[in-house]
Amino acid sequence: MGPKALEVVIARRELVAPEHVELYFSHPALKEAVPGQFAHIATVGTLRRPISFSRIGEAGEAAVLFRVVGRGTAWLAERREGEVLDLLAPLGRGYPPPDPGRPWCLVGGGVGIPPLYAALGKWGRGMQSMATVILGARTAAAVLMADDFRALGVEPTITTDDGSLGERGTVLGPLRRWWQTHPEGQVYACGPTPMLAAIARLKSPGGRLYLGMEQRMGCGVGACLACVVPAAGAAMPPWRRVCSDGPVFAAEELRLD
Amino acid sequence: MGPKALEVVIARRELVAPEHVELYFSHPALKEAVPGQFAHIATVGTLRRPISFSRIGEAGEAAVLFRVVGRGTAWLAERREGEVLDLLAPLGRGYPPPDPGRPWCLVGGGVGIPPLYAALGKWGRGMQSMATVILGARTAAAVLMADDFRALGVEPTITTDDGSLGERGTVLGPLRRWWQTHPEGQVYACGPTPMLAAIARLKSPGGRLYLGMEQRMGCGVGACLACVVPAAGAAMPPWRRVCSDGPVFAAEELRLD
Amino acid sequence: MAGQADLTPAGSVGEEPLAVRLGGLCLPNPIIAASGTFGFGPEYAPFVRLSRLGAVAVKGVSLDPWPGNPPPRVWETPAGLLNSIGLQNPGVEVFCRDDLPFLRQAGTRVVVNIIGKTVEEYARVAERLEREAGIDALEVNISCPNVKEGGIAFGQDPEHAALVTRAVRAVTDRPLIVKLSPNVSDPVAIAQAVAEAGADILSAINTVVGMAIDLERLRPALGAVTGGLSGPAIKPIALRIVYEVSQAVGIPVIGIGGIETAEDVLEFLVAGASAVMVGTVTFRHPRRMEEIIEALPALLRRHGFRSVNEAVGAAWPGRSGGGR
Amino acid sequence: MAGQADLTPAGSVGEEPLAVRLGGLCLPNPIIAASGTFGFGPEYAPFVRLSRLGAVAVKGVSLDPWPGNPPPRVWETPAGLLNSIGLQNPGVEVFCRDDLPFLRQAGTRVVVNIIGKTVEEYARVAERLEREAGIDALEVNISCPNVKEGGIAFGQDPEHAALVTRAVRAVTDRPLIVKLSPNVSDPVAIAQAVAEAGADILSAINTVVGMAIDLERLRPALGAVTGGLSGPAIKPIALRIVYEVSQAVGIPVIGIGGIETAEDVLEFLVAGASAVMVGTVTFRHPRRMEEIIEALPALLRRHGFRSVNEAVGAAWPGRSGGGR
Ligand SMILES: Cc1cc2nc3c(=O)[nH]c(=O)nc-3n(C[C@H](O)[C@H](O)[C@H](O)COP(=O)(O)OP(=O)(O)OC[C@H]3O[C@@H](n4cnc5c(N)ncnc54)[C@H](O)[C@@H]3O)c2cc1C
Ligand SMILES: Cc1cc2nc3c(=O)[nH]c(=O)nc-3n(C[C@H](O)[C@H](O)[C@H](O)COP(=O)(O)OP(=O)(O)OC[C@H]3O[C@@H](n4cnc5c(N)ncnc54)[C@H](O)[C@@H]3O)c2cc1C
Ligand SMILES: Cc1cc2nc3c(=O)[nH]c(=O)nc-3n(C[C@H](O)[C@H](O)[C@H](O)COP(=O)(O)O)c2cc1C
Ligand SMILES: Cc1cc2nc3c(=O)[nH]c(=O)nc-3n(C[C@H](O)[C@H](O)[C@H](O)COP(=O)(O)O)c2cc1C
Ligand code: FES
Ligand code: FES
Repeated sequence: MGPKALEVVIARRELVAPEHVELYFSHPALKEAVPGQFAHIATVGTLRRPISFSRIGEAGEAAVLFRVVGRGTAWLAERREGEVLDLLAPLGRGYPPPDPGRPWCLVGGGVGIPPLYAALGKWGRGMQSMATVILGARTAAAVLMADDFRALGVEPTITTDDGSLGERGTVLGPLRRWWQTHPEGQVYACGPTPMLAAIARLKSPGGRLYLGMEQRMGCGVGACLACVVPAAGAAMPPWRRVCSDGPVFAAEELRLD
Repeated sequence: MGPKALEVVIARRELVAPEHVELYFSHPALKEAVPGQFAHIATVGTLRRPISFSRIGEAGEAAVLFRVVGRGTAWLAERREGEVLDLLAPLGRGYPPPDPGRPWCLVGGGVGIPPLYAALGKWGRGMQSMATVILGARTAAAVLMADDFRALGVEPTITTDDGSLGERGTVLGPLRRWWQTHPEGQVYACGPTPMLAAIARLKSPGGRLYLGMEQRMGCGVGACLACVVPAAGAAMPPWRRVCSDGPVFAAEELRLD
Repeated sequence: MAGQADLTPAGSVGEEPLAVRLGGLCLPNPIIAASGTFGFGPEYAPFVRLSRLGAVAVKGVSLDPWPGNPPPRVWETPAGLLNSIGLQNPGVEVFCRDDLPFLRQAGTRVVVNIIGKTVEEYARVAERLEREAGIDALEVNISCPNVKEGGIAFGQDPEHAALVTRAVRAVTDRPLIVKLSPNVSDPVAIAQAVAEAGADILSAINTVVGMAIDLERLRPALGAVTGGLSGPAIKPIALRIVYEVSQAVGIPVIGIGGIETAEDVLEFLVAGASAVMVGTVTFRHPRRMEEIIEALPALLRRHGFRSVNEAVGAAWPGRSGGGR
Repeated sequence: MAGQADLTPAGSVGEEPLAVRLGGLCLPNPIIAASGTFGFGPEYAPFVRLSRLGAVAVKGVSLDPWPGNPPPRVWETPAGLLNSIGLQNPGVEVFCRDDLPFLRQAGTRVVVNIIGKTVEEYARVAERLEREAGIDALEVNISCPNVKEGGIAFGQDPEHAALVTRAVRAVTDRPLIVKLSPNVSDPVAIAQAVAEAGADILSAINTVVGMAIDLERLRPALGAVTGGLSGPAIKPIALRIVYEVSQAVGIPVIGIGGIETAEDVLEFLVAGASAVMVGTVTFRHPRRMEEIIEALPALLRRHGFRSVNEAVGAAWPGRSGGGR
């Protein structure tokens, strides 16, 4: 079916953490959305705002979970149940379905966590063994969706920069240990670009690594070439578009230095 | 006391005619407002919107009555009781107090009517004889404040372009007749500039004529020189500012062709 | 006003109120997707019926692939957008192989925007395109730096602009649009030079040079430091250039800059544009161009015009100001 | 960056975080009311404490009275304002008699903006002002048409701009500000010419030429057809010119264009401005300049700067990006 211009009605609004809001809605066109794909949402200003799906249901139920960082997300956080959102969705290339036989690890930082939850929600039951989930945040209050992961039967490993919850430090510690014991494992990561670059440096040669990238966007549909990140190899032009080649890339596709 | 930056709370909102809204508020600084003065109101966009006072009470009660013509007045028309308006007020030079001994005629067209009502409200009782009021509009539904004038004891003469109420035609017919019988009379007029120019051409030599002018404004306080209208005589620069030299001018001050 | 007669095809009035003819370029309506904001066509196909548009102007195409600038490449500004894409494109060869086939079958009119760093490069891109069917017009983007002459943009100097125009004119008979830069002291001088050098049509304006500061990083917000400003913020700048240029030259002008509504389109038409290009608003409202096309006939009638052609230049001195 | 040393008076840091010295012009804070938007001072006195402002730049003053343009003279645009006041003013003689006395006792710093249609007129206005006390700087507005040279604005050509600057420099020792026009192909060339000709300070930018259409009348909205665009719409254009000019010349630059908040001010400072002028926003928010002055110290601290001077040029290449 592909992406569409959608008007969806907000069915539920939840303040999930200080400055973090989750909005629920549904639309038949979202039935085929893939975890890692995003909605490009009209808020205020010249440009839409890209937000990944935090939940994807089989009947087109979906949600977005976002942090208030500026004008657009502030406007979005003020929307109430019953109001209409104007989306282009589902956009981009999401995560590939995981290989059911390989150990699976989901590593998320901050607002990179929600798409990983969507991935576990969709594919978790089909895996031969339980996935490992590593969630990082600056501080305890910003650890997102831990209970949601628990409801799927996974106890997430939590790290916080200030040690206020879980292990003090970043997701890199637990991930390094996981990769030592699962060198052939598949890792789905999402979070700030420096975190993803560090994760890519840890990758074991036999493992697989998929990264959910962020970049400032214009169109969101591949037309304007705003949202580029450096491509690996000698491609010319030397870029990939986050909105349409990504946001999810195999680590090998990118130059992450 | 002079003009001030004011925040006033809307005490009452009334739809007085299709597309015409009157907002009531009060503030001690408005006690000394003079009919013909205006408030420069922050709405949407880069500039404030100038609106004359339609009512001025002794304790600072005031109102503005406006027609919805664009973005700013549309926004203003949506305000509700209890909301706050941001005004610069009272601004400009209003009508002079009428000479109590001279016959007095108030001639208004469209949204030029409200400031004349304010004038009659303030000075009507002090006059030796009842004022004459002539109200013009395109059509019956746009005749403003006729009942308010009646409540002050004056039956207004009404003209409509389409003849749907009162005399068919413009205010010029009744005014010409009035001036024939009251050559020394004083006329306070307000309305579209072409109407005011036509009224000025009717003026009897012995009469007095004060005109409430409109012009696109920037600052509203005399600083930017946006709001000029042509001055009579050989003044250089050859203009008067509507916001601060006016909006009310003696007809002799202006070149109205 | 010499060009005015050209713009009114006999018998068009009343029959096809939206149809326009710009020199040799005939369009079913005056709404063209602006270069660089609509990719090569397929990207917006899920949202827009391409065949409904007057035309599609593709992203600028150069002889060899261009890398463009480092990200971030866009930044929101008040009523506007800064971009520093830097004319990234895969080169004319890949364009002809990978992108033209889609456009040819999309049922729309195709304007190919061409770029170069030397006069020869522009000409060679145009030459290469001569071998391809399904191209309705070329649009020469003269906002590129002239590497042979110290990097000053071709579009900032009448002589350089004329050189590029003549070189492309020499290799093509297709309708030739030259796109003017607003970043000049005297846009009319450039327009006249380009018209004399053989342009059939002008388009105006390209983006206005600007920059933004990212206060979080205390650095220029864009990877390339400066960028081009587009969107409603520049509409007054564009209207003035269209108004002045369209009166000064005898060829049609396509108006561009901050168009978001059918009313904006009418403003450009009465200022002297014979058609318009619509860019930045598409990012927020992909369907807006179609909505404008739907709204335009009634809006024209409300202002007393029986056709787009009648509205062109209605605000010029000496014109009646329309059919009312 | 040669000018940078000049801008940091020894010992000022930490004592008066907002104080700035621009060449010989010392201001308690960097917020100056922009010429033409603040009249001659008394108009906004009911709303603003003039003594709190860094300075007040008065409306442009010419040798003889100028009539200005026919109304309408202003028109709202997206995030902006078009004006075509046309430099109406009563002439320098009336200014000295009627307006200067108020300004002298208002407790603020006074910048007199001067205009002329010939080089001699500029010089004669400056000469006349030499006889008056209570003027802290002259600001030469070079956006006026040079009537002797076919009406092209002085500010659009480096040589003309330098001529005016030299002529005014010859008759005054007061701090001399030259105000740059954005309507040029190469603002840096004008800035360098003017700096060499003896300007102490540059201010940038004046308004951007634009126009609007009044769809009700199907006519140009402004009486003078074209006008100058100001407000947030032009902020990106102004930032780019300030960033480029401030690095290219060794004298301080005053940033102007679309400033509405303390954050906007900081953007101009880190782009290279040593002070700013605030214009259009005053029409809507007369107290905004004072609010900015109140907000600035905390904002500077939040971004790691101990003073305005420390922030100047922090976003230039090679600078650390501030005190953080
Ligand atoms: C593919 C993708 C998925 C995302 N998913 C999520 C999510 O699930 N939850 C969440 O909280 N955030 C997510 N983000 C980040 C989110 O898009 C920004 O936080 C948001 O756009 C900020 O908008 P604003 O108006 O509040 O901020 P402002 O800073 O005022 O925005 C100004 C401009 O910058 C852009 N911008 C600002 N920050 C970012 C950013 N980090 N990435 C891209 N553009 C940015 C805005 O879109 C806007 O165009 C995602 C970004 C991308 C690219
Ligand atoms: C001294 C004075 C007193 C006025 N008193 C009244 C009144 O009592 N009731 C009333 O309904 N109207 C009055 N007006 C007219 C009123 O100011 C405009 O209708 C209003 O500004 C329109 O704003 P808008 O945003 O809705 O329209 P838009 O057309 O969207 O406004 C765009 C811009 O044009 C300006 N503008 C538009 N029309 C006018 C106009 N007629 N006069 C001046 N500026 C205009 C607006 O202020 C704004 O800056 C008065 C005007 C003046 C100058
Ligand atoms: C992201 C982006 C990319 C652009 N790329 C090009 C281009 O490749 N060639 C070109 O001639 N113009 C390009 N432009 C300019 C637009 O075609 C148009 O002239 C400008 O954006 C003004 O129109 P608007 O305000 O409707 O966007 C680009 C504009 C934007 C916003
Ligand atoms: C109504 C108006 C009148 C102006 N008059 C003058 C003037 O006389 N001299 C001058 O140098 N600049 C004049 N300007 C330009 C401003 O000083 C300033 O450079 C410009 O408006 C950009 O700043 P802003 O966006 O903060 O308004 C005027 C601007 C406006 C809006
Ligand atoms: S945002 Fe336009 S190509 Fe990705
Ligand atoms: S509106 Fe500024 S002087 Fe009247």
